This record gives sequence, C-alpha cells and structure tokens, in this order.
Amino acid sequence: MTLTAILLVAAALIGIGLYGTLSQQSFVMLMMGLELMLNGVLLAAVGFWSLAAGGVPTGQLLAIVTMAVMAVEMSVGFALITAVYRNRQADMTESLGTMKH
Amino acid sequence: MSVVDDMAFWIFALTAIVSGWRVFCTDSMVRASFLLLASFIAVGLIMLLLGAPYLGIATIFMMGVEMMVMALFMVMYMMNPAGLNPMVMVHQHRFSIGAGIAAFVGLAAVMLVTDFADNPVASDARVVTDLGKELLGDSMLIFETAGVTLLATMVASVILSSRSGRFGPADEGSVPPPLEPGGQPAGRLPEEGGGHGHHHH
Amino acid sequence: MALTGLLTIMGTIVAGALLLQWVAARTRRDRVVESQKIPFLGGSAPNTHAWQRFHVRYYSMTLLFIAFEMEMMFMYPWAVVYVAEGVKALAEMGMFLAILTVGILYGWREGIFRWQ
Amino acid sequence: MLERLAARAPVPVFVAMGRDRAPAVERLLRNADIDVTATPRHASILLVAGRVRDSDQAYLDRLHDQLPHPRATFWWGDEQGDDVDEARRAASSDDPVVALRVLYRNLISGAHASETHRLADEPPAPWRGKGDHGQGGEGMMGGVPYGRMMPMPPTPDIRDGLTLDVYTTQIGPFMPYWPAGLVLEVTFQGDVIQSAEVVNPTYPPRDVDRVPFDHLLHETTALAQIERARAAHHLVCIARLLSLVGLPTLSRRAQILAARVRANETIAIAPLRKAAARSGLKAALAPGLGRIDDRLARELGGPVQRAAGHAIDHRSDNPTYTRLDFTPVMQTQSDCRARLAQWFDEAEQALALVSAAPDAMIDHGALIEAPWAHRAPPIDYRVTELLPGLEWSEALLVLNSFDSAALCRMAPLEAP
Amino acid sequence: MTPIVLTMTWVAFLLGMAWYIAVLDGLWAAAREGRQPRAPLANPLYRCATILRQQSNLTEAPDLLNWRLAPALYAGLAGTGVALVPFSSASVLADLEVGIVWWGAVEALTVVVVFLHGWSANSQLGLIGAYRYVAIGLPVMLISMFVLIAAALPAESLAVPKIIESQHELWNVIRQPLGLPLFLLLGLSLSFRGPFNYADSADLADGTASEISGAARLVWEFARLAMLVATAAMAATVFLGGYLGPVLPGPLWLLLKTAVVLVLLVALSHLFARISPSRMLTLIWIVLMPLAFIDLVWAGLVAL
Repeated sequence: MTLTAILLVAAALIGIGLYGTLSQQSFVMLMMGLELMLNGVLLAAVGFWSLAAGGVPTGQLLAIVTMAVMAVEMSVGFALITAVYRNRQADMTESLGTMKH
Repeated sequence: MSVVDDMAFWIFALTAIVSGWRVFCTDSMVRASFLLLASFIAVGLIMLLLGAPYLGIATIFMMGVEMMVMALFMVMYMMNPAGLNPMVMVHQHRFSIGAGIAAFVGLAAVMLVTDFADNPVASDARVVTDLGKELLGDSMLIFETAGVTLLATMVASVILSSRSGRFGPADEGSVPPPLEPGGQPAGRLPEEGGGHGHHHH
Repeated sequence: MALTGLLTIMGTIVAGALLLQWVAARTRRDRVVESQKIPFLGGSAPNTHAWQRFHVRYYSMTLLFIAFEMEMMFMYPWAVVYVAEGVKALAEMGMFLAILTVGILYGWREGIFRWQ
Repeated sequence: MLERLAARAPVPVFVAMGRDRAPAVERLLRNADIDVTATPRHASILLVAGRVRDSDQAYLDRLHDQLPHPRATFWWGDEQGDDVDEARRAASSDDPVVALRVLYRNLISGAHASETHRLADEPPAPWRGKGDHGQGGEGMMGGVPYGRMMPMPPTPDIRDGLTLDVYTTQIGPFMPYWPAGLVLEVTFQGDVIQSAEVVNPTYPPRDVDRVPFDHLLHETTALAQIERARAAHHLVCIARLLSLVGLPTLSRRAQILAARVRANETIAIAPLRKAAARSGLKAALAPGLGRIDDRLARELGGPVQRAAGHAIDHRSDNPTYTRLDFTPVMQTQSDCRARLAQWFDEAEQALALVSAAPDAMIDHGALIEAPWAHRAPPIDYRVTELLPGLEWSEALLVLNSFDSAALCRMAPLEAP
Repeated sequence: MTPIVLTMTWVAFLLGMAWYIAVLDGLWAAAREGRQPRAPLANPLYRCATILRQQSNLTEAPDLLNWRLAPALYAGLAGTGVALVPFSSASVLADLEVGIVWWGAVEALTVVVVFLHGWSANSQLGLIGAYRYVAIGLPVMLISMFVLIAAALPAESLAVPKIIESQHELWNVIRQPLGLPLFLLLGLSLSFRGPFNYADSADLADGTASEISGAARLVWEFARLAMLVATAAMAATVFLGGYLGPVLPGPLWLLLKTAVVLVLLVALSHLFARISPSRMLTLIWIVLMPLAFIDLVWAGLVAL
C-alpha cells in the first residue's frame, strides 16, 4: 500500500468519473460521475496526508472540505434539477440544450 | 504495512473501482446509487487503513445519506428507474471513454514520474484531536466559511426546489421541451409509451 | 484491530444470513408459481409494475438534511477538543446552532417539513 | 424438530372477510392461539369467513396462491357445500380455533397436503424471448417487461404539480383495514392518492349487533339489549382505528370490551378511553382529516350526522328514553377525530342508560336510532371523493372513521 | 476476556437479548389485554420455526440480489453496533477510536438497507413503506448524532470506552437528562417499532415485509430485534455508565442496564400511537431537533 498505489486507484476513480460525467445524458447520472471524481480526489487527499505529508491537520481539513463540496454540489444540484424539471419536465442535458425559448 | 493490510487495501481498491465502473453499466437507478455508495464505503475503509479513522467512517455515514438522497432523486426523475427495460442513455460515448482513459493515463504518468516525499503519519498521532484543534485554531476561517456556505446551500436548495414561490407556483405556464430543435413540446404524453428511443423516426 | 473485528462480524452475519436463505430455498421443493408472484393488494392484481418515478413528498427536506449532516461532520472533531478549547469552542457551538436554527426556521416557513 | 416447534406456534391465519362475519372474526383476533397476519405471505391458512360474492372468487383465488407453502384454506360459515371436507370448515356458530389448530398441525406434519395453486401458472402477459432483450419490453417504457406493463404515463400531481409517473391498481376486496368487499381502482402518485373509482361495492353490513334492532320490529325489547348492541358496535369501530394507528394491544382491549358487552357483563369504557387519549390518539388523527360537509353528514345520518353537530336522534322522541332524560351527544367538527369521539361518547352514554334503567322495555315497532348510518338507498356521493389528495395512511384512517353502513351507501357500483 | 470468550459473550448477548425482547412483547401484550400469556418463554422459538418452515416467496421481477441482501446487511449492521459496546473495562470487540461515528454510520446505512428492502420487492405497499421510512429515518439520525456528540463532550473522545470512563462519577443520564429519552426514540426508529413504525406498519400490510416469507423474513425480523438490542446496549453504555457499577461484575451490570432500557423501549413501542408521517416529520424538526440542541448546550455548559 504505497502512495503510488493509492494515487493510481484515485486516478482510476477520477477517470471513470470523468467518463460518466461526459457520457451520461441525464443530469442525475452526470452528478454521479462528478461524485465519483470527487471520491478519487478524496482518496488522493487522504493518501497524501497519510503517507507524504506526515499527518498535517490541514490534509484532513482538505478532505472534509472536499466532502462539503460534494454535499453542496448534491444539494444545489438536485434543487436545480427539481426546478428545471418542474418548469420544463426535462431531465436530459440534451433536451435542455436544444431549448431556445 | 503488514501483508493483511496490503491485501485489504487491494480488495477495497478493487471494490471501489469495480463498483464505481458498474455505476454506469447498471440499468437500475437504485442499484447505480448504491453501487456508488459501495465505492465510497470502500474508499472510506482504505482511509481507515491509512490511519484516518474519523475521515474514513465519516465518509461512510456522509455518503450513506447522500447516496440515499441521490437514489430518491434518481428514481424520481429518471424514466424507467428500475431499468426493467434495458437502456443506453449515453452520448459522445467514444469521446467520453477516451477522455476517461486519457485522464487516468495522464494522472498515472504524473504520479509515476513524480517522487513523493516519504513522510508517513506517526502511528501514535492523535489525528482526531489534531483535526479538532485545527478547526478551532488556524483554520477557523475555513470552518466558519463552510458553516455559512452550508447555510446558504440550505436556503438556496429550499428556494429552488419548493414550488411555492412568493409569486405563485413556479411551474405556471411552463411547457415541456421539444425533443428536436423547434419541434412540438414532448413532455411525457400518453402516446409516447415507447420512450426516448422511439421518437426519432 | 477494530476494523478487522467489525468487518469480520459484518461478513460473518451477512454470509450466515445469505446461507440460511439459500439453504432454505434449496431444501423446499415447491417452486414459486407465477400466480404466487403477484404483489399483494388485497386480492387484486396491479395493472403495471410498481417501480415508478416515485413522487417523494419530502424532497426539499432531504436537501436541507444533507447540508445539516455536513455540519454534523464538523461537530465530531469539535467535540473531542471542546473541553480543552473552552470558551472558544462554546462560541463555535453557538454559531453552529445558530446556523442550524436559521436553517430549520427557514425550512419551516417554506413548509418543507410537510408532505408536499 | 423444526416441525414439532412450528406446530406449537400460534396458527398464522390470513382472514378473507366475507359477509356477516366481522364480529366473529374479531373474536378470533383476540385468541392468542391464532396469529392473524397482515398479509397472506405470512400466513399458512387462508380463513374465508362468511359468504363471498361470486364475482370475488378470482380475488380469493389470487389470495390463496399468494400464501407460501404449506398452505390450506378453511371455510367458516354456513354456505359451503359438502364438497369441502370436514377438516377444512366450521359452521358459523362454531368456534373454529380447535379445528384451525388441528388443520395447521396436520399441515406442518405433512398429514394434510399443501394445496396447489388455483390460478394458471402463467405470467400476466407472455414475455419470454420477446422484445429487444428477451424480457418482453420495447424501447424504454413500452412492452410488457417480465409480463407487466410499465407504470402509466406521467400526469401532474394534484398536490404539488410535479409531473411524475402514476401507479394505477385495484385494491381490495380482502385488504386488511379495508371495508370488506370493497374494490377500488386507485391511482397513486408516490404515496398520495390521485383518484379512485369504485369497482365493487362493500358487502352490506349485516352483523350480530343488528339482532336486537331487528327484534324490536316484532316484539318488545329490553332497552339494555339495544344499548349494549350500540356500545359493542361502536367499540368494534374504535378497535379498528386503534389498530390502524399502531396500538394493537389497545385495539384488542376494545374488542374484548365489545365481547363482554355482548355477553351482558358490566364494563367501563373510561379506562380504555383514557389509555387511548394518553397514547396520543388525538395527534394521530390530524384535525380536519376526513371532514365531510353538512349535507353529506345529514344524508348519512346516525353517528356521522351527530359528529357534524346535528342533535338528531330518534331516541329523543321515545318515552322510555325521555323518562331517562336522554339528550343526544354530539361533536361539531365532522372530521375523523369527531367521529371517533362520537363513538366513544355514544358507547359511554349507552352503557350509562343500561345501568340507569336495566329493566326498561321498549315497545315493539318503536323507532329507535340504530348505531350506524341510515340504511337508505345509495347517495350521489362516492367515498372515492374523500380520498384524492390523501396520503395512504390518512386515507385508511378516513375510510375506517365511517361505519360499514355509511361506507356501503357511499360506495355504490352504479350511479344512484 | 480472551477474544474467544469475548466473541461468545457477544453472540450470547445478541441472541439472548433478542429473545428477551420477544418475550417482553408477549408478556406486555398479554398484561394489557388482561389474559394469560401463551407459553411466554417458548413462543418466540415456535414462531421462528413457523416462519422458517414456510416457503420463500418471490414477486414478479424483484431486485432479487438486493432483496436477499437487505435483511442480511441489516442484521450485520446491528451486530457491529453491539460489537462497539464494552462488556468490561478491557473487553470490547471493536475498540474503535471513533466508536460513536461508526454508530452514526450504522444509522445511515440502516436507512439505506430498509429502503432497499422495500424497494426490491417491486410492490406498491413495500415502496410506500420504504419511502416513508426514509423521511423519518433521516432526520431522527441527526437527533441521535447530537445527543451522542453531547455525550462525547465530557469524555473528550469519540471512543465508547472513553465515554464510559467519563461517567465514573456521574452517569450521563443525570448530567444530560435529555439525551437518553431522545436516544430511545432513535431505537424505535431504527427497528421501526410502535410510534416509529413507518416501514412495516399495519396499514401497509407490513410494508417492506409484506412480500417476504420464509428464511428471508426470519432474518428480517431477527435483525429488527437485534437492532433494538444494539440501541439498548448503546443507550446503557453511553447514558447509564455501561459496565460501571458496584459489587457485581461489569458484564452483568451491562446486561442489567440493557434489560432495563429494553423494558422502556418495549413499553414505549406499545404505549404510543403512530401519527401521520407528515406530522411526524414536522414534530422531529420543530420539536425534537431543538430539544437535541438544548441537550447539546446543556452538556456543553456542564462539561466546561
């Protein structure tokens, strides 16, 4: 369990997350991709903190802030989706994009 | 690091990656949400191995509720939420795969060439206490900002999601979007039982 | 190590419970026939599958809840150093509870704690 | 070993309530040897209590097939033909507990073979090998994946306007806490009812509490008998509501009280009422829940009418009652809470009348208020109009806040 | 205690207490209904045998994997909850530095698992139960987190053994009197009993359990009891000093206290009516949540 191994896993998670974010048509699935990317970031942060930074408290803080970002993203994201859905009944990124009125 | 720890790490790592990948393969929105949760739990367990007990377990409970809420919204807004009819709802598929792989390869390359400092956390460090001290000490500002941001989040999400604005229902006069530019509003009308794949003649 | 203990317990119980269900299903020879699979609705049969885009009646509450839960994450480490930090920590708690109270009051005013 | 232990357990029974049998079944509910289950999936014996409409046979068969093996059917009533063997039936006057126990023990030991399915072993629609993926579906929302259609196309919700899928299904006639015999076609969005239609009406109420009232038509009857029947009827109604809000033990207490009232014992309702109040029953019935308008309350009559604030009661005009200073009790709010309070008040008043005049007689042919709604032709108001916009548990509370006669008049099949 | 003895104690505690709750339920009902209890000690075993004898049911196109996994995971979560509780000063199966955070995770995952159980059956009654449970289960979790954090203040640690040690002089139930009652409500919610039975209630024909039979149901019902045991043991530990007590050995004290808490929980589950989910949601946020705040402030002021 070296730092390299951890970062590789984190990179894999970020890669999969990126694929999901780019490929999914629906907002909610797109958010799953984002979450997965942040999951990778989280793992990398903790990995650095634990193995390279000698446990400086700021490292932990970074991880918590990442999680807070996730929470904010989810909360506001779903609120937005609800607002959009209510107004346009759309849950697809494309159908929103083609809408000009 | 003991052999057991190493083995555990690889099991968790594999779980995290495989379930993270399966998220985008399953048809059921509930399964997708909870596969993502499985990925988070595995990462949380890796954090425990890395000597961050609070962060690891907090990830598990935080993501437990987040993915629960995620599942609620997924089911609410996705057609065919249980995936009874298999579906593919992707666009720019090849490009996305390419981007994903490129990101992985790029990051991995950077990692492999960079020489990271080897400075592991002391095994007797009181990490939770440290974190608490940090929160109330040097990083107080971050902490306060986070608190206020979360309050703003609460207010914003309530405003956005609830129907009863001060100016009447938010959906008044709204029209479903067309599926083709300039087309008829699609909505979810009864005749369209065939779903997404059907309207493109 | 605590983690090993917890995972062993979890694994053993889950494996045991699954095994019990599997063995029970193996030892009974009766097949579940199609008419038996109809979901229970007092004798009636449904027209469609029950899995639907289920209207969650409290969705605004869940969004407030996530932000709340995030605040809780900050509170655990705070609790550990509370006695050591003293008044400063107390003030911090005041801020916390103030934020959460405002959140609750706002949500209440908007009526998100009811079935929409 | 497992068999021996299982044979000693309380018999898990699911009750399919037919006509006329409600009070008798409520007696069963109190017996510790019988475990009345909420769903057929947990039962081993399907108890068909009383007569079932011919049109309900298909529902009964479906219910039967939903029981897990080993399973058996038991008929309790007088209408069964001789084609049913002795072990699986009891006359309506008999207590079936012993027979049920024997049947259950034989079922567990294998002496009585588990019954095979009655409906065809076929999916609701053929699906195997059909469609793009062999699961019977087409596209995203079409076809019959695994034999059933996907949920209905979305419509705007009646409460908050979100346009989401609706789920339409028939419910009943053998649903727990559901008026016996009633089949509704209910459209849900989430857990809120959007609309409902009557498919089959409820069974007309003809229960044991009616006996003294029928009696009165032809001969002089003791006031005590009439009023005891009233108290017992109301207690059983109260018991249903108590059970519905998660107070099964209190509910059983109410049923025991009802049985003791019928057996001419002297009882007090006040302790039950106090216990119910302390348990927060009022909070469980939100104010305004199930409120009906004045016209409907008047049409329905009986306790429903008095709960709406109309002091109309035939007993006020009867000399036997006026001698006892009878004045009708009433509530004002006309909601579920008021109807429950009305049942409690009337039951207490009835027992007070019994103790005030244990020997009073009422002349035959006298017009005496019955404990239930007027038995008159159906009215042009459907019970289904009460349900839209209610969450499922609230809907059940509203349904159970009416007596069966009132429900019967509000759920006719055809337009009146 | 050696690990082996400790494990055996854990198993005996979990099974014994689950059986004890079933017995208590039977006795309580019989007493309130004024009749003789029916074979009170053996009845739970008879019922287990009955359920196990029944065929396992299926529905049309269920999410079979999750349907079978949910009861198992629920039981597993309850088991890890019990493992957090020390039987005496050096005997705890999972001596986690952040024990009460794990308990928070158990609560969060319980909501997930119950939802999954109701969802997987593909039946409307189960779905309603599942969604309703999430509405109540999520906010109740916050309340329990507040009271547990309050209990952690004087201990200056998130570890369960440390919280016990901080109660040498005074139990938390006296120092923070609001904590225990609020925590007991969580217990009812985690195992959905009585006034908090929003998942498997009578009006839904047993809700998420309405379509299961056989072994799956046995596991599910056992898990509900086990979860109640876990909450009671946690309550006894965090608020009643756990193994602390004079004369008697530590494990016995824990057993006694858990037994007492379970009597309270069983009484609560039979004494109160279930209010509509909408009103309960408001009640939790508007009444119980501020009470939890008060508990935290109270604990904070006392601890300083």
